[in-house]
Amino acid sequence: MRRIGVYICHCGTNIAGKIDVEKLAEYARGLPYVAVARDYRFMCSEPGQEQIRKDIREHGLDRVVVAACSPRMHEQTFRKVCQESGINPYFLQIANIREQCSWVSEDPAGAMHKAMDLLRAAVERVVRHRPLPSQEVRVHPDVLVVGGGIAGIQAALDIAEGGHRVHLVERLQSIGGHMAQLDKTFPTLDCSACILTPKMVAAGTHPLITLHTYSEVADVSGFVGNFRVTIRHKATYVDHKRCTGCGICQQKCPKRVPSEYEEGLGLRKAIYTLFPQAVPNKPVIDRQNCIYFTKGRCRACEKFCEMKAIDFHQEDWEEVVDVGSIIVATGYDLMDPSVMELYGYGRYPNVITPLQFERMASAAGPTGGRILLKDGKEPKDVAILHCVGSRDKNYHEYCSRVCCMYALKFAHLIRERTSANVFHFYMDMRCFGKGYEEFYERVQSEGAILIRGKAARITDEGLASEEEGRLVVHAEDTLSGESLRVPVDLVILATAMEPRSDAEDVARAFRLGRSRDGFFLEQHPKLAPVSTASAGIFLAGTCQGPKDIPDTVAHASAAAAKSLSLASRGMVEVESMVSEIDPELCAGCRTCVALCPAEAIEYLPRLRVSRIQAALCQGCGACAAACPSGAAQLKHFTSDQILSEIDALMGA
Amino acid sequence: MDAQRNDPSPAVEMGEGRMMDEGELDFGFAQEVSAEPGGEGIVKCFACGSCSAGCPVRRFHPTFNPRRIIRMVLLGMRDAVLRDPFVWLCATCFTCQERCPQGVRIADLMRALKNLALRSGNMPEGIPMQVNLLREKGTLYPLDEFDNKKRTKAGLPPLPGAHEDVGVLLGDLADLGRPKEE
Amino acid sequence: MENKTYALFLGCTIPARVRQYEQSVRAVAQRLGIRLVDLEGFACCGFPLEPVDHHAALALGARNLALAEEAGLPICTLCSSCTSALCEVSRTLSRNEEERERTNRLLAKIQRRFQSPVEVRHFVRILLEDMGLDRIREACVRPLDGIRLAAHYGCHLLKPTEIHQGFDSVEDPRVLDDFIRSTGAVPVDYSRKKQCCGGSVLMADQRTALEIARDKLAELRDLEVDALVVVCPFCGVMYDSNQKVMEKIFEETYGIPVLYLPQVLGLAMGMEEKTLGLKSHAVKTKGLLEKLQAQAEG
Amino acid sequence: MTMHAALIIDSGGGWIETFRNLCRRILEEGGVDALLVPQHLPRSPMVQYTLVRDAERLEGVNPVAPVLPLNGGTLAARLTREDPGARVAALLRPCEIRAFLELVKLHQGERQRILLLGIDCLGTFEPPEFQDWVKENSSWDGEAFLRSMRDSGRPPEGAPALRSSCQVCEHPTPEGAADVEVWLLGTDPDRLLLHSTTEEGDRLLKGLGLDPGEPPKGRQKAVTSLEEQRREARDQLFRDVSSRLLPLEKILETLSSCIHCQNCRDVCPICYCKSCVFQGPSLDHPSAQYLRWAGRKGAIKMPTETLFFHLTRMAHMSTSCVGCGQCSSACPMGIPVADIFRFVGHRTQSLFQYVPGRDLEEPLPLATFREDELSPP
Repeated sequence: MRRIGVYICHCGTNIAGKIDVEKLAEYARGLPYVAVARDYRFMCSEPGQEQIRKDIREHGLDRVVVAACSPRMHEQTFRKVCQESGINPYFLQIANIREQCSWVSEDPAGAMHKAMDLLRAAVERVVRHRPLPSQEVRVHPDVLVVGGGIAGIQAALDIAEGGHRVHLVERLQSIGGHMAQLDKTFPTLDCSACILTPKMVAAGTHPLITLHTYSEVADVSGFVGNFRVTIRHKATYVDHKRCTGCGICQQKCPKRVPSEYEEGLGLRKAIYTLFPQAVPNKPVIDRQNCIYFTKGRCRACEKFCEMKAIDFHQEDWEEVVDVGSIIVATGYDLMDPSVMELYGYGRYPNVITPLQFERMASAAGPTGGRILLKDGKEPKDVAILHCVGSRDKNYHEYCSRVCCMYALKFAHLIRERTSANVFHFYMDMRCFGKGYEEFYERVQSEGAILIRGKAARITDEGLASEEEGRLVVHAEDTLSGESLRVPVDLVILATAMEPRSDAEDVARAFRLGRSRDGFFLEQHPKLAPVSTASAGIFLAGTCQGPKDIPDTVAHASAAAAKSLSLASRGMVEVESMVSEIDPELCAGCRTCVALCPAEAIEYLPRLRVSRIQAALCQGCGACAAACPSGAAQLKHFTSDQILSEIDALMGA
Repeated sequence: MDAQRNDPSPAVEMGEGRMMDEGELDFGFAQEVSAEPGGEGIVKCFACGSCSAGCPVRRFHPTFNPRRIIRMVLLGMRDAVLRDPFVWLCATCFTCQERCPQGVRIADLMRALKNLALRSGNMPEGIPMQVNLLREKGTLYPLDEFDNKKRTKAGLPPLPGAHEDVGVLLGDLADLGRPKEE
Repeated sequence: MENKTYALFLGCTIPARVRQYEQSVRAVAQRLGIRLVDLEGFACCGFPLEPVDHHAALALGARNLALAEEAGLPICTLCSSCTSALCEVSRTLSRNEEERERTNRLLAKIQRRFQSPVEVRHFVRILLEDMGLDRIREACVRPLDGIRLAAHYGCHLLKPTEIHQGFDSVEDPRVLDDFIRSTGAVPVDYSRKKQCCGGSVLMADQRTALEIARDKLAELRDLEVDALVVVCPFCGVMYDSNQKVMEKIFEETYGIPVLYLPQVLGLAMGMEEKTLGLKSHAVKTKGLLEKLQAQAEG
Repeated sequence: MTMHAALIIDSGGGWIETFRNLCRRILEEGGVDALLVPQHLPRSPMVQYTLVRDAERLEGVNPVAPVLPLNGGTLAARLTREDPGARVAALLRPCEIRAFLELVKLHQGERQRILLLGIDCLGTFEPPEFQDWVKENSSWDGEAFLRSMRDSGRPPEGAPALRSSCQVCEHPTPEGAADVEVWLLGTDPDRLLLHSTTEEGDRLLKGLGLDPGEPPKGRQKAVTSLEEQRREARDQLFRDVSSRLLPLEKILETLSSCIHCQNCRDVCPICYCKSCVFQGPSLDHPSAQYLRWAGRKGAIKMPTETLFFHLTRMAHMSTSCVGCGQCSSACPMGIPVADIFRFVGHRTQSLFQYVPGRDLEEPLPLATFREDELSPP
């Protein structure tokens, strides 16, 4: 004979405001097997928990039903209470009478009725609960970090400093990411390279960090604590073990193409490093442009390389590494503003993107840090358009968070280096970080002209001869109500940060969710901002949403802390609610094998049945749903448990 | 020849420093407008002004300003919006609507405001005549025998002068001859 | 797609006031093998009723769509406002069940019913999509070499974008310039190319409407164009019939003939002035025709 | 893919006799150790599958008797689940082959372990009706049925109607899924025509010393025309099912006569479970539960889970349903189970553009994932 204790939570007025909790407790006392039923203001509080412990002891309860909030909130809390009192933690059932009842019901009588149904179903179900063991598996101490921008570098360094090996995978031939392209950083105006390069070097030389540059993750299998990752190394056509990075090959290569790193403003060779401070500072050959690969001739690099490091026969190769956790730090793309035809990007040469401006402003960039127009002259007037593609339902609804600040930084740099007027066309000035408002005031005092209104369009239609060849920004200054046409020489579009174009594929590979804006979805927007729905996989930086550098670094360190805490504990509790297959019933059809996302099901040809490897099973239940004979069952969600719950819900 | 200008009424001349009394405002007005077809998006406006900046009427008319009209609706200035001729100034050119970052269907919204204004009797003089023509003939330019003769001369087929069934369709339209009493 | 048959939707203004447009459309269509059928019963498209009562306007538009649907024909429009009004009605009624039912209750009074979306395209779009610029170029046997023409796109040929399904770019339209180029004439780029004619404001505020129209004419006069090319009777009336009025009010002269695109095409196809109704314009086209003649001879 | 048509001229003993001889030669000279083939049982008009190893035991072979007491796809699966240790061949109808291929995909059989002879199917009768008909017509002869179907598209005068499932079957030919096809449609009635579609088939026919010949000209047309006719009948049936049987209030009525005997499941070739969930205890409710239900509704139909049973079975097998109609034939209550399942199966299969039994390379809809699945076409 079961002895069930039923505990009904008031949750302040959250539940008790709609449902008569005392009457509900009274109802519970009339249900089969119920030995005790109580209501209490806050069941999750220590006195509430203590009441359950006491009842288990004194009344010999062997099952507990808590009618309260969603099991997402406190299922773990009450399982622990059960365990501490000597009964199996899975002898608990939560009836969600808050999110699914009091909060969503308008009519108190209806809510009461529903609460009674839910409670009765929970009682019927808990009777059929079976004890499940707690299981732990070893956590592989190494960590994979995907993406070598500032987020990936920071996370890798934190983990390596914590004493664990890190595999840092970067798609390009050098780590550094977007930050390596920036000139100065707001609001302190540190030189981006000056603060980033030491970190890049530290990551490149750390004995516990293995850099996998010019590489991509080809496959991920396994689960928290035990991931197996296949890394595909793209052919560089340069033997990096022999290469000393002397640079002679780059000097001798005759082929010049627009440089991606310089955002098309400068040229690079067909054999090239990304930039002089690249880590590792070894070149790769760009097959699409190399004269040898396209025409079968040249080989200048090979001829001049004293180390004999050029290897045109190199092929892509794969490497498998085992890790305990993964940090995804794949960053963002800058939106291509040419789709917004009204701003003329691509049509007017002096309409540029922020990264183009950064390269122009950089002393190491193609103009040596001088702000110049396409014809080499200095601009007299510059317009910066805020919110290009951000806060715009036609493109991205969200605020990109960094544009206001870098726009102000641009104004500062322009005022510092030229005598140009700088016009900001903004809708709201969002300067919310530490020292940001102060920076805004500083740039205002430096003479930036602030126009509160979104630019309606940019034309090249000068009205007078002195406007010939200039650009005209049309906007309303909404604060004065005046319509403006502002002739300028250079327009910088503060374009939106958007999810990487391959975010969909990355999400699938790592089993990540994506939010409506397309960025990777964190487990909880406030309380679990680096965790994901996949245990052991964490997010760092702008792949989760637009961030500035300080926020990115903080986010990355948080992700590193998550990986470190897994690694340092060395063990992780794995799901007890796993599936199992009854070999007596299994017909060996292997439908479940094909469906299992965790690859946890193996087929045993001799016995002609399939078997679930409990350590790999994530408890998703796909096998149980697909198995027609019911041979596969998900523990704690077995057919008899669910059907009895439904029966009780439907029954009077 | 003289071209008539509909100058703004005092209600629109908010002017600097004029104090609006809360009692003059109807805070349900925005909801009422957003219930009209086309008015749905109005509450999303964040007043960036890209509508006004591109508006061709705004360039030539002293007070017409779509951003400000939206603000007036959101603020509940019902009488000022519905009694003034300015809602009729929108050219329905869709320039603003195409560019609005918030997806406010500004041209449709102006259409909805015209519908509302008309219900309280505010409309240009020509409207009742147009409605009557459509009700009686189904076309704004009914063809008579003389017209069809000219058409024939130009090598064009003659066309019917009226479409009676249109009147049946428009039977529910209020008689616009006299403004409704408030 | 080629040589389809269309129900020709003339709207209110064209048959009474802009016959030259209709003449040139029929002539060009015939030359190119586009069949245009006159459906008995097409009345007003509903656009003029939009400011009065949205639902009544829908019903009026739907009445025309129902007629075309019964005849099993797609619609060819000549007026940009008719185009956007009918497209909008078709789109609204096929997506919005409530409006469809409300409208069909009204239509039931005249034994009609809107059932499914009806294809509505402006004649220009049909020319581009069914014929293609290459076919047009081939048909232009008397190229308009050296003639400088400015395209006026107007508003409703392209906007709102969602009902025109990406016909041409709103912010950087090209289609009319492409047509002009295909006749051998020079399409003139100018800053107010996308500016509205102001016609819709005429009833509410004549002065503002004329100021909007004048703005464009003044620029075109300075650019010394030979003619302005339009595809909508509203725009045509605004720039042609009202040009003299504007000259008086603003005390300046423009002298810019206003041609409908099919007239330009017809000229390049070697058609007669009479066929194209070129003598029915308020601003005389004589100068232009003489220039054309001179070009041909010299 | 090989295309090998071979002709055997009728020796005068009739088509069936020629076929019996062929079976004998297959066992004696074709390198085949055992042949699964339908035969008249001694002292019974009924035709049943026999597994023959001795070539002398073929006297009752009749592949054209219009009756299908059970779907042989299950038998083929049973013979190939493990290595049978001998070379096995089977003569199957198209719906049986398709069922077998579904079972192969479900790993209940192995295609390489069997040589398939597929025969055109002109339709079958309900077994009891077939039995009665044969009893009444002592001179009955399978060839008369064949001739009548070929000539008029209808069974001979006095014969029962084809089973509903056969009337709407748009797959009357093996469609390349067998190794050797036995053609009946569009062929000369005095000739037995074999057509090989695989190398295995080629080997068999070559081994028997059969020479390749020209495929008959009228075949394609006859097949297309029959398929077209069947598709029309099928669409008519679907219209009928969707209006008469399937609406929510009507399906309850349609299934209300079900006595939960589960015969339909037993004969279903796709129902491959070792033990059905409906045989387990999970749907045995406490006695008091029945009374509570009856109390709430006033009265309940017993047994209770009949609708749930059918819906569950539909969920499990409708993507693989080949429409063989065995379920209807097996229902003691005359419920048109197959008509309903065929209709639902057609809908679920179209959703995944899946045709059960068409191709072993096509994965089962449930066992795979396509990004565009379930998005409207």
